[in-house]
Amino acid sequence: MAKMMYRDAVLSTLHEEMERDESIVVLGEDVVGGMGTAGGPEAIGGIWSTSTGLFDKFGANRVIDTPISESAIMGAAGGLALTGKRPVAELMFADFIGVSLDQIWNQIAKFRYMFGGKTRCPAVLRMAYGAGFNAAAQHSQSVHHILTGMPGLKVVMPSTPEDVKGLLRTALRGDDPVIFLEHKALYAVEGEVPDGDYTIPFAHARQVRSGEDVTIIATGLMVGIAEAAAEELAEDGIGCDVIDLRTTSPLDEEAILDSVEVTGRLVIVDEAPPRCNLATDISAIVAQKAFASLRAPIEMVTAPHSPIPFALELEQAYLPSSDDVEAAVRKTLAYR
Amino acid sequence: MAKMMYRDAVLSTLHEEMERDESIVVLGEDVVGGMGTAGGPEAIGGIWSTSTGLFDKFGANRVIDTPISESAIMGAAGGLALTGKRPVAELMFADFIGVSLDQIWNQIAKFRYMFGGKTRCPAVLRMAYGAGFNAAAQHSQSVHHILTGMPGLKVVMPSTPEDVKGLLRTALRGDDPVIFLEHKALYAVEGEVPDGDYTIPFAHARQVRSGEDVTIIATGLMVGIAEAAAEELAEDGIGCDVIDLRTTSPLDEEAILDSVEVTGRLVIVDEAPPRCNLATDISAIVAQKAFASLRAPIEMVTAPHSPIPFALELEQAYLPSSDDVEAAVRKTLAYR
Amino acid sequence: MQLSREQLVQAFRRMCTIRAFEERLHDEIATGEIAGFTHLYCGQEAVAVGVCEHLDAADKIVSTHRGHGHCLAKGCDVTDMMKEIWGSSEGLCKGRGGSMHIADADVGMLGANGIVGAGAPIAVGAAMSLKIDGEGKVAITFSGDGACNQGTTFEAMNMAVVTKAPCIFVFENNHYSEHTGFEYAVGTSKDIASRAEAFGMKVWRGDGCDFTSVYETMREVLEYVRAGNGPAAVEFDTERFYGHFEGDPQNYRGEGELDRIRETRDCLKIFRAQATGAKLLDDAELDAIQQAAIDDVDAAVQAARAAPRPTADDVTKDVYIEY
Amino acid sequence: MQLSREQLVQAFRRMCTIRAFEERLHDEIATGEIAGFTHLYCGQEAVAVGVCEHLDAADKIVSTHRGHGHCLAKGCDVTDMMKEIWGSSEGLCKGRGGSMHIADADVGMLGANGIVGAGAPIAVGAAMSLKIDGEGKVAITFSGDGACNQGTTFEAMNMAVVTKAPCIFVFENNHYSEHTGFEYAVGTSKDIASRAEAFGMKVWRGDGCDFTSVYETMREVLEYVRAGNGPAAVEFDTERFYGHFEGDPQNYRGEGELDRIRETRDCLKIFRAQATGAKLLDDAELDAIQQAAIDDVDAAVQAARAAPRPTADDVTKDVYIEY
Ligand SMILES: Cc1ncc(C[n+]2csc(CCOP(=O)(O)OP(=O)(O)O)c2C)c(N)n1
Ligand SMILES: Cc1ncc(C[n+]2csc(CCOP(=O)(O)OP(=O)(O)O)c2C)c(N)n1
Ligand SMILES: [Mg+2]
Ligand SMILES: [Mg+2]
Repeated sequence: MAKMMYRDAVLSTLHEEMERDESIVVLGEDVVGGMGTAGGPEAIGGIWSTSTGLFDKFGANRVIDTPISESAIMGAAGGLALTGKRPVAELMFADFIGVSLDQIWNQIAKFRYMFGGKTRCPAVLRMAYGAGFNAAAQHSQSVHHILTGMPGLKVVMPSTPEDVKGLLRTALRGDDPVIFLEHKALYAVEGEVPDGDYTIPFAHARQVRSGEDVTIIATGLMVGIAEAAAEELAEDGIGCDVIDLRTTSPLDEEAILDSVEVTGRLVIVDEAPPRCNLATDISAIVAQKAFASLRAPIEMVTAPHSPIPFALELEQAYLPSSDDVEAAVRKTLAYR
Repeated sequence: MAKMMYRDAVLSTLHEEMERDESIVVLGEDVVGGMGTAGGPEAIGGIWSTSTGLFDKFGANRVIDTPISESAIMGAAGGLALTGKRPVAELMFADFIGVSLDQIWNQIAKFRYMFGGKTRCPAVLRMAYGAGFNAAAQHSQSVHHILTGMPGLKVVMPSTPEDVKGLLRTALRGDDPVIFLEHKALYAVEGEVPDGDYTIPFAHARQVRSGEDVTIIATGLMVGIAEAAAEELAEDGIGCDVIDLRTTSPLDEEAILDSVEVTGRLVIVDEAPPRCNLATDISAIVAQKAFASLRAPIEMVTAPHSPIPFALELEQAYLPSSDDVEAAVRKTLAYR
Repeated sequence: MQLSREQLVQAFRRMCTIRAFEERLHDEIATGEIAGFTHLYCGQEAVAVGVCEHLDAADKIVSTHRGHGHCLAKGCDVTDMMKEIWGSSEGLCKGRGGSMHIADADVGMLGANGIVGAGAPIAVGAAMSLKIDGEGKVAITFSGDGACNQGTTFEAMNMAVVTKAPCIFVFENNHYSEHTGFEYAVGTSKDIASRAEAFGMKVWRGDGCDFTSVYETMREVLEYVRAGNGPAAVEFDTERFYGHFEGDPQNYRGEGELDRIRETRDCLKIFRAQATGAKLLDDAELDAIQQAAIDDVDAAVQAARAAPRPTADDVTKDVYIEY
Repeated sequence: MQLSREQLVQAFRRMCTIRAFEERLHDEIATGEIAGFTHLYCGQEAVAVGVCEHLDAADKIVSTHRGHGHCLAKGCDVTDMMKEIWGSSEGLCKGRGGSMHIADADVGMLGANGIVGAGAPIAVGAAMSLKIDGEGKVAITFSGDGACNQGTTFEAMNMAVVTKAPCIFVFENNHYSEHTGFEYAVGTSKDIASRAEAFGMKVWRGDGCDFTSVYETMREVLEYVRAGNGPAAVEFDTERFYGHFEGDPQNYRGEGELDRIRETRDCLKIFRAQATGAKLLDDAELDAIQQAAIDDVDAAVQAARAAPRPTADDVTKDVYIEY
């Protein structure tokens, strides 16, 4: 066991896996940093410090700094993956799927299917997502729901350094395209990370906390919010079963349904706006498959149906809070 | 009343509204057709015949044929709308949001909000969507769920020529950005269209057929599928309340909740793949707001979690059918 | 013509196969037997073949919506392709891809593509991969004159230059993108190669209706790129004999335009004139090759008609390797 | 320098306001009072002012993530901007936009933009609009050397050429995109203007640290575009005095590079030398202008600090006009 920041869990896993597997190639904007400057390569790493030292260790062929051309970055990842490499392509902000979605959605996600199952496309697309930095409407978004809806992609949302390492290893050793969503507000969070070469399989949710009164489902930054609410509620003797999905596609339906079978009450926390998001998705699965267990309306705690505002007070009001979760839990418990 | 094809309802509305309102500008690939050729402008219209004659009538300033540059088309729509025009920009296939999403999602949808409410952006973005033409994985998709989830956009999905006209007029006379989704497989469908300058407000669902046993909710091409199933079921004395949402954002929640309150049973039909789609969205709203009325699990009839296949048999199996809807209705009715 | 007799026969044979394939599809589509959108490559055969005759399976190509010619030139099996277009479960892509998504990684064919401009970035990635492998292999992306206006194409060119990827951008300028003329859509420069040049790439130009021009141009281009000089671009002037897709009435064409290009710009006729003029092959030999191609295609059609159909369970297969 | 005294005073004043605004933000951000990402325009003032001094409110501009200079030059109110950056509900965008999304349509400022390369297509649309209006107005888009690699920028240039839109593409080449050198990211051509030229546009080049050079170059460009000749492009060589965003340690810079550019490439110093050299303005006058700008900015900061804060209900306002 070692203490490690979430961002360092990304970085150290990349170092280890690139050493282990020659076919891994990293590309993205400023993943080297300093190219074409007096300072030279690695003068300064990417803005998230999740690729520091890779260029020096693995060289220009395997660590490729790119111009600001996200479509070409994602497309190149597709081309690398189709030809036997394992690209790890970085979108500096998940919001930039706006300028590169075609390559992710219409190309990478579909190659194997369209091509009759003859190809594999093991591209890992890392992207920093989420609010909390007052980075406003174009640098703060959650995109997991958009990508979860796209067949052919796997979507991973680690909430702890331990999960980052275990899930990133699984992503890098699998043969399907993976969207790896790193929450900006978690990068500096520290946590214990087991030693050794462990992996965490996809579609294995993590029980963050157990309880028999209400099920709370969350991902990424929202896991901590849910946990905080659960702690608060525990003081009133309310037991929350908090589940961190870890991956949204594939999904650990069993963990969700099993928990709801016990609690009969469900709160889903989603950082995305309310329409067609992951909260509605989970809600629908439960309303179909665990209907008989449900004892109260399914509550969803989400961002509002608005773009993400800049000002401190506004962003704070925008983001789901543990108070919101607490209120939702109390609401579902009050229902008879 | 006149009989008219769905595609002609689009075309005639554009002709009428452009005459009425000088600020309307049409742009897109081949919306004129024949530019830079011996045949000359309008030698041949766009592939959907939804802009024929506009160039001849309104000229090159207001009917702008563009290169194959969807980001620039959508971006130009944004720039036109910010400067007092009412652009009607066409994406030939809705699948091309892949190469233009940023301008739709991060720009057009957010201008008003980010700019503090001082601007308006009345851009109407028309796009042909949906399967049924064996056009395979990149030319057949439904994208309404993706766009419905994006705050700032309104999303319209007409299912009849009458609704095309009424809803397109509303779109063109409103001041917000509108995604206008035209189903390819409906273009040649004929229907009665009222005379006169009627409009259909957004968030006013249409009751396609009334019934008290099960609520069926659908949009676009799926409305006909739902209707066919309802007719079949009527023969067995099963009454289906079939609701065509017409717009998915804003949404006529009241119509949905009112119907479910009566029927207690709900089937939602969605042409999109199952995760984070409109079916899950409606399901979640009902599971939260009409929980007490629900007498059975909410059934969803959707495409499978796969890209859209090419072959006749595969596409047929891929698309929700009236048999699927019928089975879902019977399933929900069988539940006690 | 500096090719051996054997090479010439093979090139002509391939061009004839493409021509026969497309002509036959033109007829079959008219009868309604084939579903979906089909874009025929007739008229442009010299480009695909003149490029791909230089390649082996380790070199990669990425194609477009008008991809049959590239596929056949790169070595995709005629019958498997025909089965795919027919939507059979025995098709090259099990009936899931269809005309716009034919691919065969085994022969280095990384896919036709329904999204205009999407191929170029993929080819750059493939080229990065080949650069790592260090064996002098190249990735080639074909783009139309319309595709050259898509942002992805530009990004890809710059990215290839910056990363010195062994990528070749082959532009097939057939003067039309759908129903719009190249004269309109490609700015006032009307010059695709110059755009590529502005990214700092070395560029070539050639006559895409003349196999020799394509082949000899590509010899230089490939020498340059295989030597590790980074990417390059080539613009070939060529002609599209049929409509944008099947069903297009083509009333944007000038009077007699189609007759004229069929008469004076047919790559098969030009090849024949050169080969017979130089006394390398005679008309009878060429006729026999042409007939053999037609026969092959006919056999492929018969096979496709008889081939098994996919079933509903096939829909959800191969979405993931494991899920 | 062929401007009137009044014009010179106004131009210097605007440059000084931008400088003072950014210098002040640099200090304030260090104290942690300002949230979000802030990209300072210091060093590039001559570009924004040299361009915008030719414009009136009916001309439109579209800006970038580094937008304060363009906003101020186009006439956005200093105090309203400062309030916006502070996140006040009285800010120019009610605290919803922040540094990267400042806009004021009333003065023809169509928005800073957080997405690199997104501005160019929007400007083309605005230019189409102005072309319809037919009053000789223009739309100008500012892009960095990094943004010139984004596909949208290329698409926009071609689209402007094809539609003959009165759009001007102003490229501010400050040699860096984030931490990457222009020498690396802009291919081997290292020449942005030539790329624009390859689309068939007329292009100009100028010294972006020399107000006179910018102003006189833009006079020609605007004459050309306002006359209905279609779009144009200009590349200005310029310098960024601070890091990419506040917090950037800038260790990609060469030794003494910052000192050198501050010394020899400071547009305020260059302007001063020219104005005093030509005896158009003296040092005392210039000092007074500079001080007045600093005072104005100080007043704006005081106002921003005291300005009201938004509340939770404001979050969902202005998403739609009606819903
Ligand atoms: C992104 C995108 N935009 C538009 C289309 C529709 N479309 C298909 S082919 C085509 C024209 C392409 O022209 P060109 O690149 O010259 O190729 P050609 O058809 O001449 O071979 C268009 C507009 C598409 N498939 N993808
Ligand atoms: C689409 C997109 N990609 C990447 C970024 C992150 N980013 C913000 S500014 C910037 C560098 C821009 O460089 P340049 O265009 O030269 O402008 P400068 O910062 O020098 O003013 C990058 C990579 C972004 N905001 N948007
Ligand atoms: Mg063409
Ligand atoms: Mg720069």
